[in-house]
Amino acid sequence: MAIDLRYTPEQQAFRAEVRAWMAAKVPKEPLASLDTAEGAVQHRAWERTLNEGRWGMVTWPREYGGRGCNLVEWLIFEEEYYRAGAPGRLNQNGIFLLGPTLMEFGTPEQKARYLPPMAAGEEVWAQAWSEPQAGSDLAALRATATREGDTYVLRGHKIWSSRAVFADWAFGMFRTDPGSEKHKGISFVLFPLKHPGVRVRGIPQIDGETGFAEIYLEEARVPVANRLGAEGQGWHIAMATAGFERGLMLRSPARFQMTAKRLIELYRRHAAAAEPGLASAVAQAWMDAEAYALNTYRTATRLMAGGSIGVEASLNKIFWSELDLAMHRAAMSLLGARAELEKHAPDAGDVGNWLDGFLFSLAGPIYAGTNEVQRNIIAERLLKMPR
Amino acid sequence: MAIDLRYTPEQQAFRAEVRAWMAAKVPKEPLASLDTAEGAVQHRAWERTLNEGRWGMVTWPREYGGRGCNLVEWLIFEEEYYRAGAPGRLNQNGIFLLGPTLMEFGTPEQKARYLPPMAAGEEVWAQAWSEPQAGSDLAALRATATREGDTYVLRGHKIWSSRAVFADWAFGMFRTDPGSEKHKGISFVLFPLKHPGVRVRGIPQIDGETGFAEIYLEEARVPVANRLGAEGQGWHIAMATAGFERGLMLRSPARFQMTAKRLIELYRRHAAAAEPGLASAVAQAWMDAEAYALNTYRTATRLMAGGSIGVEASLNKIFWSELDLAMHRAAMSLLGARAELEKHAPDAGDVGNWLDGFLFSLAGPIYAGTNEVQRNIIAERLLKMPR
Amino acid sequence: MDFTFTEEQQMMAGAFRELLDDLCSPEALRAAAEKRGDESGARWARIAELGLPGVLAPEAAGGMGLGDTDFVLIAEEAGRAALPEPLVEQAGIAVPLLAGLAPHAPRAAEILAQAASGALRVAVGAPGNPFVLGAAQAGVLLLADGDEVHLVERAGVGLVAQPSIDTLRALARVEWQPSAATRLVSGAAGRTAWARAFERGALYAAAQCLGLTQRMIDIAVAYACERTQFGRPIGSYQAIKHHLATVQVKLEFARAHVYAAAARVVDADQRAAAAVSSAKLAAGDAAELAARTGIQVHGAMGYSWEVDLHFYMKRAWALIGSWGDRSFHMRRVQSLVLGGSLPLGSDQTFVRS
Amino acid sequence: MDFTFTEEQQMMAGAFRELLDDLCSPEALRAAAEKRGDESGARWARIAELGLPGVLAPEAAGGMGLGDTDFVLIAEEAGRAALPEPLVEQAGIAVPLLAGLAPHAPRAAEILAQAASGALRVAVGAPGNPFVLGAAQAGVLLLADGDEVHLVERAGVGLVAQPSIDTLRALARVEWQPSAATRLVSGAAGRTAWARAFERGALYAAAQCLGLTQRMIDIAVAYACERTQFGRPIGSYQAIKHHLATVQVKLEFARAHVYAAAARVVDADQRAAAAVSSAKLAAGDAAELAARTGIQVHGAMGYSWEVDLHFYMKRAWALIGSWGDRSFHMRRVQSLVLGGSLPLGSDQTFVRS
Repeated sequence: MAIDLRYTPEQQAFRAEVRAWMAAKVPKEPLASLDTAEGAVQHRAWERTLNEGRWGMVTWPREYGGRGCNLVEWLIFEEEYYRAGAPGRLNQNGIFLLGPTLMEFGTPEQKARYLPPMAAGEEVWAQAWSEPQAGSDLAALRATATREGDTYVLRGHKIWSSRAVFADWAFGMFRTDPGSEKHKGISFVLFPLKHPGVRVRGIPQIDGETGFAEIYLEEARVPVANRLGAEGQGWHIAMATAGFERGLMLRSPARFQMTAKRLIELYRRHAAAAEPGLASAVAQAWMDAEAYALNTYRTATRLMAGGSIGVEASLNKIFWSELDLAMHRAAMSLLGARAELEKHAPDAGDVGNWLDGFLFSLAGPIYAGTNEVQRNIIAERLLKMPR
Repeated sequence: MAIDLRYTPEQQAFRAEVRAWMAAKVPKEPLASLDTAEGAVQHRAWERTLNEGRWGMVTWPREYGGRGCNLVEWLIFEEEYYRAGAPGRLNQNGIFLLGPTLMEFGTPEQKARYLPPMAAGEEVWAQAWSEPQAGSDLAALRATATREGDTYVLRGHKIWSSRAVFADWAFGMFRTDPGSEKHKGISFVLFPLKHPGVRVRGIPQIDGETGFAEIYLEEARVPVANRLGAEGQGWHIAMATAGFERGLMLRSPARFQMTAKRLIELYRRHAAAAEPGLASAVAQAWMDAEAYALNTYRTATRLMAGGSIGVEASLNKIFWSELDLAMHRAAMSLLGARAELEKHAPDAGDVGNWLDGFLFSLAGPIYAGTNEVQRNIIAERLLKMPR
Repeated sequence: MDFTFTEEQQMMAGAFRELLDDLCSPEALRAAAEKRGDESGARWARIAELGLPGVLAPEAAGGMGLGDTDFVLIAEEAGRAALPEPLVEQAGIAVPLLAGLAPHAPRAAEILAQAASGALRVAVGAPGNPFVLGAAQAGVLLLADGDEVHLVERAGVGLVAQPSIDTLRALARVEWQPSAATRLVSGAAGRTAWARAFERGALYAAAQCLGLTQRMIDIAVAYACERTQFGRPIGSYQAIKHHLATVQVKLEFARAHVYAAAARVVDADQRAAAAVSSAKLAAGDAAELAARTGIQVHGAMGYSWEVDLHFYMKRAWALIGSWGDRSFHMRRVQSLVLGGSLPLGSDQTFVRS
Repeated sequence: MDFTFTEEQQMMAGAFRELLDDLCSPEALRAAAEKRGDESGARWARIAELGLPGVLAPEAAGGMGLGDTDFVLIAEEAGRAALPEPLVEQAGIAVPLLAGLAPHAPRAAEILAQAASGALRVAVGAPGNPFVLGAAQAGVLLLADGDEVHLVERAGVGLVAQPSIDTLRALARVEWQPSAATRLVSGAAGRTAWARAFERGALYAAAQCLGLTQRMIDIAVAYACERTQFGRPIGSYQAIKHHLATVQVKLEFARAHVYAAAARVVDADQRAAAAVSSAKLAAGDAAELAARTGIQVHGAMGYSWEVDLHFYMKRAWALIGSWGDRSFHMRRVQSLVLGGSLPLGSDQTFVRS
């Protein structure tokens, strides 16, 4: 039997180490939302604390602030992180998206420059993917980077930049070849947000927060050295980043298993009044969260044995986004008349963060490539159906 | 208050009349399947009995064998028909599809020739819509009707002709203009099935019966008078027929309300072992069957007040086909280990016709225009979305 | 047997719709949301001018003397507009509650005309709802103490505001002391009054969900026709079309339930209960799907406060949990239908006791 | 921690797949269906030559001495081929049941080697299944009388055939008399033996559903790429693509459950029960959706006996109801997970007692 679903003694020891550290360091009170000014400060402080324990990004090499952990150790770390109720990661655009991209496409200088402060949470990153006329259709982008000697002059309008309001840096795609169309002539450029010619405007959200922003680039000048990869290679790099976004790291199974556990606890409190279908919905949520965890371990150990990740990323994306939505819909049903209350309402009862989570889960099928696009990818690349 | 959901005394009397007649005449034992030779004979006899009571097609004018009933009376008739467990209608392609089409497009001679024996069940009709390369895309049809004086010579290959194995006549579309493409140059022609040059071959089905057939037309000669409407008007007429197919008459609400009632009885027998979600699925089925009935009365009384039916037909088609599928899936779940048994198995228990119904319900989203096509129609015609 | 609305009914609803297009523009809603529940007296006055608070009041009390199948279209329009003021609760629940009690309770009779004209704002705290809508803005409140119906001045109660995600809804828990002086009726009369009020509450929440669903479809369709991706309007893609068509199907059949429930809510029998629960579930499910689909169609844009969609989504979520949540109504249907107390069969659909 | 199959495991499954492509061609299945359960001795002999009946038998009994994570891929291939012969039931259930009893029951030990070589056909009538598969073709039957396990000669029982819609499955109710002479074990030993047999039955039914799902997807994709409508292959339409992609997602995550359940079915504890039920539900649901989607994609063609799809659909429906139907497994998960007996949390997923 090659399949052996047991942790090694080393893995068990690693779990114990993470658990002990988290028990000692995780703030006892929840931090303010990381999409508020107050919350951003608190979360930066937490990232510093994490980095002091060298837990900023455990899978990275030690030279960049990591621990060189393998994927199973990463999964264990995440399980303990969620188990401890530790804060959300302010810098997730950096550590989960740009980090792996830099690791693959960056020069040694770029890695040394950007990765350590990223792991340490000293430089917080935003993504600058979408433009008003380029959403799912990223190839329609219009923002330009005009070369003048060793400088790029950035012009354009980026939108739906998550976290940009409180971030330091952003990464995005720009046309470096002005006559180019679609996927060609695009380069991948890093730029600071507090910089002449860069203006960030928060987008008021339906929950009143500003997790998204627009970025206006009006002749912002950055060194050519800020380009990742070759000129014109931007699309290729961005697709790799999007793969990381959908792939293994962004949504660790522990997150959904924790939601499933909370949902079961909620169900138990409301079981007497719940319509019977909810019992099945909640049990299904638990099974699906387990399936996502099992499948992630399956992929992780396959990758550790030298495999590579492809269309699985699209399968994962659809599965976790629909699971997350289903869990939050069930929670809203269980909360009944209180589901509409904001969490600070006097009679909010056990509403907690369920409403915030529900709003966020509605976006699951949209971001990181809409589920419609993912289904096209599965049909065309895995099932080989005609375009 | 204009909305008044009460039957008039006349409508109540009509119901009583139907109920009394059905109680006296409906066969006590179920007939053999109408897709078998034995069943076809039995069902023809039943159609004769129905016609003796002048119940063949109650909404038709008396001169064609009907009673001139309005739509509410038709709904009442159908409710009592299903309540009595009366046999399926062997001639449904005639009475529900071709009948209304003849009424709208036929000459007085054609109506007088075809409608009375249709109502009487003396001439049983099959449809000949599809061809091997023309399914949802009917406009791709290739069968031809070549005019020679007062005669059409029919050539081609029709498929998925429901009921054709045991029918007398068929109606279908043929290209009368050999150089035409798509919707143009098509005519609507009636032809006998027991006729030189017409060969019918039953298609073995997955349940072992032959509800479908192929029709090979090898220089079959019919009079030009068999054409319905003008030459080249076939597409227009066929679209009207398809509207009747999806519209009010083919699937009367009583049918689904009867299935919902049987499902509830099945549920009650299996409730102790059923997973809780099935209680909600069964209750939902009852509500949806009621919704379909209510909505049909809504449409019927609107039509009686002079309205017309349009995209509602597509909404109806999607709703009843999904309802029927949901009910039969729930029944299969309730039957558990016995769901796979054929109804004549010694230990079939209460399997009854559920498995047959389940197979048939799987086709619901396909025939009478696939639900995908119906959704396109709703989006484009009702919601005015771009093609 | 007639299941069509009259021309007059459609005209009245049409006139209200035109008024609401004016009164509840996105700008007006945005302004109201910032005041969080401090509703516009001007908007209420314009609505009262149309006589709408008194649709269900007898003509003798200055009302229109109409029935639930008249008001159901009004409630639908209020939903479609995400009207901030609780017209539906006043006209659809409080006024018929007062009208029903008036013969037995002089104080109910006294205020009925004022309630029907809209001069007096009446909030309702019915059994089954933990919070009261519009209590802060009301002149009087109708409150439940067990089966009893009490009429209490606004000044005589304490309010604990309960912020809703729908910032156009002013919800509160009411702290008060019942007394003989506040009691209108008790016992069976009170129980029946509250039961009818609850059924109307659920019915009109369902009617609002119809309007909300239609509005969310309309917004999503407009966006899908305008927004282009990969060189085509996104509304030309089959996936988007099919999602929206699916919502439209749900809406159409929810309408049948809601209008039928309106025609029988007065019966207050088991079959009316099944009809109202079916209506609430069908319309709520349609609205829930419309909200989800609306967000999907809009993409990230759906999260922006600048896009109007959120007003209607939030109202839908709020109404789905009010006047009996999904579990309450589903369990009630199950108890009636699976439990065996309701006779089954197609000849039973229109039976009335 | 390793969740990958070895090259040897994949090679054995691959060899079996190649054999089945030959033995279970559509023509072969059509021929078998006409004989309705009179299986081909020739096909069984070819499979036995590969040693597959003995995968789970100890090497001392002439078996391969392998485990459930080896056999799970074999069961998947049997499903993919809609194999008419009950190899999965013999090799996956009967043989490990006999092997487990052999130390305590000399008669079990006696026939184990014959069962493992395939020379003797063994059918299993386990608690929870009303019928026995392949009883008519078996030499002996393992039957339950309460907790007791009995071994009975085919000649010693009466069979009442129960025609299944899957004409490749020969089902029967078995009429028989238990006696001291037929009893292998009783009491706790019997209970444990049957519990393990039932879990393996459910696990391997789930594994077959994986194979069936993959096959139905493959058939539908092939048809969608070939069939044209409105001038394009129907597989180029978004609606068709998205339907099939949705099935593929369900399949992928069902695999995770089934393979994990294979690794822990031997534990026979609460967590194994939850794993097996999750696997059975996930794989059954995937197969059910694949069948429905397959029919939708094929249109009327899916109803034709000439199209192969129906063999796999029918097998899927049969397996979904066998070894615990959907209700049984869902209720078991609810009892474990909602009822509170199973500790929850991501650190519990791989815990073994």
